[in-house]
Amino acid sequence: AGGPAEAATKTSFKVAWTIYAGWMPWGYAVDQGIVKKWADKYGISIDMVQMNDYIESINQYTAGSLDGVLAANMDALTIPAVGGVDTTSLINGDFSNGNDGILMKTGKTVADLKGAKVNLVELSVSHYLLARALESASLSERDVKTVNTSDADFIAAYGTGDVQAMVAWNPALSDLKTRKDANLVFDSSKIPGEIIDIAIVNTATLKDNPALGKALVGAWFEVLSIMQKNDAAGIAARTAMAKASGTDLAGYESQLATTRMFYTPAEAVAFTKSPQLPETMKRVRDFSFSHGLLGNGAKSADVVGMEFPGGVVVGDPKNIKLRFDLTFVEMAAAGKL
Amino acid sequence: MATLRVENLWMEYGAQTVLERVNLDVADGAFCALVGASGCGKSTFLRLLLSQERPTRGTILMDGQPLPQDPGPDRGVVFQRYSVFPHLNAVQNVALALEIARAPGLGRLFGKARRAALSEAEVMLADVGLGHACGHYPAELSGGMQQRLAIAQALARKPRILLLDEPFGALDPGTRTQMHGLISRLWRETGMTVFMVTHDIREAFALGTRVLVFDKTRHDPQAPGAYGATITYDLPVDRSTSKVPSASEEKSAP
Amino acid sequence: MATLRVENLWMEYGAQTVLERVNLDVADGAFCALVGASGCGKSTFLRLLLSQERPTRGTILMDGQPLPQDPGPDRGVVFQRYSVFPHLNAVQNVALALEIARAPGLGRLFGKARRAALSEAEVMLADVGLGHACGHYPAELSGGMQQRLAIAQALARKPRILLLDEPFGALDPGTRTQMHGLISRLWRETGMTVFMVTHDIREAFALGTRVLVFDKTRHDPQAPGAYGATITYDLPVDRSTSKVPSASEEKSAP
Amino acid sequence: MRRLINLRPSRQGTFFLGALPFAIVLVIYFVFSSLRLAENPADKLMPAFSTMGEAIVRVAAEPEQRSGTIVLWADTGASLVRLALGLGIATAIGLVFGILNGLIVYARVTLAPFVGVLSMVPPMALLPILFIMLGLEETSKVALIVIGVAPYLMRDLALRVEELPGEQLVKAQTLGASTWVIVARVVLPQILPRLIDGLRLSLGPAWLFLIAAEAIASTEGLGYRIFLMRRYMAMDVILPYVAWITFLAAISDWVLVQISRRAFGWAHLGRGA
Amino acid sequence: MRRLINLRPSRQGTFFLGALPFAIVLVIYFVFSSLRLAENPADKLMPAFSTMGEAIVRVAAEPEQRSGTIVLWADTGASLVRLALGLGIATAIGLVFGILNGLIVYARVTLAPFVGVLSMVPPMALLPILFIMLGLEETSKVALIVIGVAPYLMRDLALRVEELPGEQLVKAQTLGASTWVIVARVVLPQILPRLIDGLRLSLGPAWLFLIAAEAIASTEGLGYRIFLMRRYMAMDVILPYVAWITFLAAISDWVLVQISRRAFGWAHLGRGA
Ligand SMILES: Nc1ncnc2c1ncn2[C@@H]1O[C@H](COP(=O)(O)OP(=O)(O)OP(=O)(O)O)[C@@H](O)[C@H]1O
Ligand SMILES: Nc1ncnc2c1ncn2[C@@H]1O[C@H](COP(=O)(O)OP(=O)(O)OP(=O)(O)O)[C@@H](O)[C@H]1O
Ligand SMILES: [Mg+2]
Ligand SMILES: [Mg+2]
Repeated sequence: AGGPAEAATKTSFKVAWTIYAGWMPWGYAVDQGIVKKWADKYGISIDMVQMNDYIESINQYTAGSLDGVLAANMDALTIPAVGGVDTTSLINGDFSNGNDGILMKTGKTVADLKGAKVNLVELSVSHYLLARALESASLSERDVKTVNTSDADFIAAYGTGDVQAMVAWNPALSDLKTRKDANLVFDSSKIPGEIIDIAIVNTATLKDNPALGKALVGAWFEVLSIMQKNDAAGIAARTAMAKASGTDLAGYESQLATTRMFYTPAEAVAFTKSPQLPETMKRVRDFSFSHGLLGNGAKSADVVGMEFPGGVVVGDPKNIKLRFDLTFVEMAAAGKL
Repeated sequence: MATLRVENLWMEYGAQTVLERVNLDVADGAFCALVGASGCGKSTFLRLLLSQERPTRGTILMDGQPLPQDPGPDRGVVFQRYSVFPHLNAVQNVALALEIARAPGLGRLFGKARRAALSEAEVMLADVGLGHACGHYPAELSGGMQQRLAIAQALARKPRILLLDEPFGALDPGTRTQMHGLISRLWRETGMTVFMVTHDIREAFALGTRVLVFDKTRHDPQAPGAYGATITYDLPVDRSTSKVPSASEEKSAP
Repeated sequence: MATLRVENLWMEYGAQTVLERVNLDVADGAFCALVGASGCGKSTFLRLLLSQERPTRGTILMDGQPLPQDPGPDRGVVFQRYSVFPHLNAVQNVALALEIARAPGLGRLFGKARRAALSEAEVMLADVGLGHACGHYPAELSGGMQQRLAIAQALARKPRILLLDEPFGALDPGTRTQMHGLISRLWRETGMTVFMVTHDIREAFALGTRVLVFDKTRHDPQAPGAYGATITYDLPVDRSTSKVPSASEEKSAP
Repeated sequence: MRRLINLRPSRQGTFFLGALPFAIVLVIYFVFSSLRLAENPADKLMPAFSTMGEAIVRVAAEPEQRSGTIVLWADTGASLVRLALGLGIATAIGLVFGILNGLIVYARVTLAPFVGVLSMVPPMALLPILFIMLGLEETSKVALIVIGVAPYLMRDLALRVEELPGEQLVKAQTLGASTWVIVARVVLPQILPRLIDGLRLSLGPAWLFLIAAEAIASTEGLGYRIFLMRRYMAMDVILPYVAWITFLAAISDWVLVQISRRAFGWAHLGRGA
Repeated sequence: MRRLINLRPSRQGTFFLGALPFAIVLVIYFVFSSLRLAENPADKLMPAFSTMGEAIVRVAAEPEQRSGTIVLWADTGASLVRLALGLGIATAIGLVFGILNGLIVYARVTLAPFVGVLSMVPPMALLPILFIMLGLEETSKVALIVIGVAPYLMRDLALRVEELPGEQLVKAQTLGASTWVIVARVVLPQILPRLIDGLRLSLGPAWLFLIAAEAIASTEGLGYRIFLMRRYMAMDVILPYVAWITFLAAISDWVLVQISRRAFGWAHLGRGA
């Protein structure tokens, strides 16, 4: 398959997106021809494919059949970067600010999790959230029993007597919160900025084809500027996104409320430049290492290097595989796209 | 052991009439030999006597009562094919008949009773000349051997009426004579009523007390299926004066 | 149309010896009738002549050459069972033989050629008395009708050697006489070499130019499978002086 | 007393008895649904029939704003095309290799162990590799159906070919038939009815694989919609979709039976014939 | 020239030909894996055999830090128990209803349409209802296997029972057999070999459903591990796991064949016998 390996200059690219509150603008951008408009502007074509299975989209990217994909920061590190695919985070789109949460049926606080069985998607950002929650109550993962549960079945699973606690994300989370037997004991708003949704592309492809970066970033911020407004166009955009994600406007807006979107390039730049980002990624990396996610043979947490704006490097500087790059967002901020 | 009365029997398969206006009265202990052209409906007639199929018209009375609607142990049968059970070896096939007779609930005997049934079955197999093939499965037997096995199995249950569909067609003259002797003996001993389809007229007259000839009386060359066969001749055999050579004489014919 | 020579033939199934030391020389155009007790190995012998199975020892020569390793159109056969194709009706079954002969590549004729084959097949079916059953599938035919269909099918290909395994066993005397006539005529016309297994000694002598009797010469009562059968008698039939009644006379016997 | 095995119900009896289990299931659903809804009117798991009715009208009669298509028909069309392609290819493969493996010993010893092992590989576990080899578009969805169904058809048909009486093959040879003619005129026509039986038994698995493939990468299709709705547990849409899929599969099954009856009458001429 | 259908390879030939396709697949994998690794040594998709070897040692020989168990054996044990239970129950159901539907017309007209439709329902789509009824633990996993496999076994066995020559059933009745005795002594023993064939064809689907069930909520099992490893595309573990599952299934298949040969010798006495 014509993967990014044979990079060089090419004119058609394939980027996958999956259904998630913070990523619905991409679908709208495709439907409205905004992606095509920007691609045409730079003389390329971009095929934005929708996939249902989030993990499969990242695997496809890692295997080389996609040029870019939307991912959570932790998954960008543990799958493509660890898999030797030099990856650039093009856009820090948003972070989860309550989109992920821990629910308990009887307990009221994180401390009540001690000894409980927790249903969650193991080795995902939910797992990370759980680890951070336990940490905040001076507990460790040994104090709970995790049960791997498919995200498609959160709601059905919670309805059974076998679930005591669950880590879930939206849209299931907001649905579950309305249940009488669901107490939210912790959510991602307690660790703001740690669960980040990013658009990643293959570094070599991007280097050889800066047009791809320009077109994606340009399209993204154009959609955001439309949907952000409360005028007719904005409401229409949000309604369309709601429909595409299988809910209605109110439902979608409640999901957006717990998603901290960076609506302008400036906000994204500020977040990416802040010294908190390397710290966050270090934490994520340590969590990943302790769970064997940096490759089963990894000797230390430092095997994979990550580069941040301003030349900050975390991990092995000779093996940098994940780069937070601001070139294109800064161009957008400067209105140069 | 049972009388049989057939009244105005018709059998049709769709548009094809196979049997028509068949009337018959058979006394207790008769030995009826059925002969007739191939495809004229002899096997069909046996299937009707067996309650395997239902006549389109007419009635069959057994001992004055309408025939039971199901086949049962009162009427034993040896079919032209598929008469033995492929998953049981020869002795098990015969013993099955004894097991069902003695344990109608489970259909299975255990321990001493089972061993007794098996050794009785071996004796019956020896009677039909299969003493050496007790352990063989039907697939390992020749055509004639399968047919003899089927006969042993049907006789094991000592039915009141025995229906035989060309039972000796695949046997060599020696074995056939032996089987004639066996059937005659058992018929005399048990007094059962026998219906036997055969193509061997000699055999029909040698064994039967009555020979029933099936044939069509009407024929429409344009529609060969329009008319059915019926019993055209019903010949009583007076054994003392019969001029037909008896089956055992046949052996020395050539 | 072909000579056949069998030299010191043995056939064993595992520990069971079925045939042993069979030697035979058959002239071109002979009509061999094979008789012998049920289960003695007659069908097995035909399977060997057909190349369906390989002898454990010994050789078979056809026209002086080793028998081809595969069955072929030089040797036609009518088996005891499974001889016709259940998915073709009677006329299609016979026409198939013609179609394969005339279009060996596709095995299928079209248009006029196909219609010609079908009407030839109908004539052949009429020859065996199945003219009215052309459109019937084998499952709709009686046992004897299936057997006649198989004969028509085998003859359609005009083989040099014809192997018949109890072909007339399931036929009524009338039809049987007709079939005897048919086979005799075709045998004389084509000059083919015929091997026919039969249990009817009369039939063997009436049709055959030679009667081969299969039997065991040695017997071990402890191990019935230890010894096989062989050809114990090889009787030439001199038709002019034969005292056995001919097949057509038999009809009027009773 | 008559034996159970000899009893035959009347025409009406047949219809009534056949409808009975369906009626029972509907009643059970209605009872449990009512109980749950009495407790929690917003219960999503077992929506009332009326709620489902509304959902059906929404997906089956009202065009979607965005694309202007009617969701249910668009989904159905997309899924049926994939299914037909997948089953068609699987049938062709199954037929060719089934006959080959059943008839020709050399083919059997070469392919049968491999096909046997292949049929044991859980296809879902290899989906990533499949998507990478065949792309994210239609090809890989069709391929998953083929991979899921073909080995079964192949093995089943091979078993059936092996069951043909050896006498038939010998007989055909004595009529002068080459291997090819035997295949075309003896083997193929006799296993076609069985192929239809095999296809009928494969319809369930085929839908399963289709749904699995659509759940991973797709933008329309019945499986896609079910998967999308599962996130919200919108059973008012899911259940009618499941019923619709079941109906489509049952109709296909019925059509196959009719084809078999019409085209292969000889195979239905009665037991053991 | 001899006909293809009459040719039989030698013993060695059989072995060599059977091994050939496997060897070809291994070589193809090796070539593509090497190509990918030459480009990106950390490639996750097609790890080198050596990498997989290390992964195997890690999961099969070294206890896991967190739980102290050896992952592969714990997973295998858990999965096999579920599989055995699921297949056992499905077999029992399939046998009882297969015989019932095949033999007794009243049962057939009542149940066959329902079972036919039931077998078309995509089980995955009804998982939520299954959970609520049976909970998240073992019961629902076993139930999914049963739901996935039993309808097939049932329909397949019913077809086979219907294929028994009618003469046999009549013959048994003339020996005085009641319906029950016919089942026990004529029908059951004759369809047991076919049950084994059906089970063999069900092994693939059974594993499929097991893996699907384990993906939903579990803490161990081969399917659980595969899905967990998919979270970070650890193909070096997934591929050996898939190979292991395939091996286990192939072994079960072989065992079933042996059982059939030993216990039902009569069914293997040659074609059409
Ligand atoms: N199930 C069926 N459907 C249609 N026709 C049938 C069926 N069974 C038998 N027949 C027809 O009924 C007629 C009589 O068949 P039957 O088997 O009773 O003949 P038969 O006298 O036993 O012949 P044979 O001596 O050759 O065995 C035949 O013409 C046959 O084609
Ligand atoms: N495949 C086989 N395996 C084992 N034994 C067999 C096999 N085929 C035939 N036999 C045995 O070989 C012997 C001869 O069988 P064959 O069918 O040749 O007899 P036959 O002379 O044709 O008998 P009939 O006149 O009854 O048809 C029988 O004892 C039979 O049990
Ligand atoms: Mg008959
Ligand atoms: Mg024979």
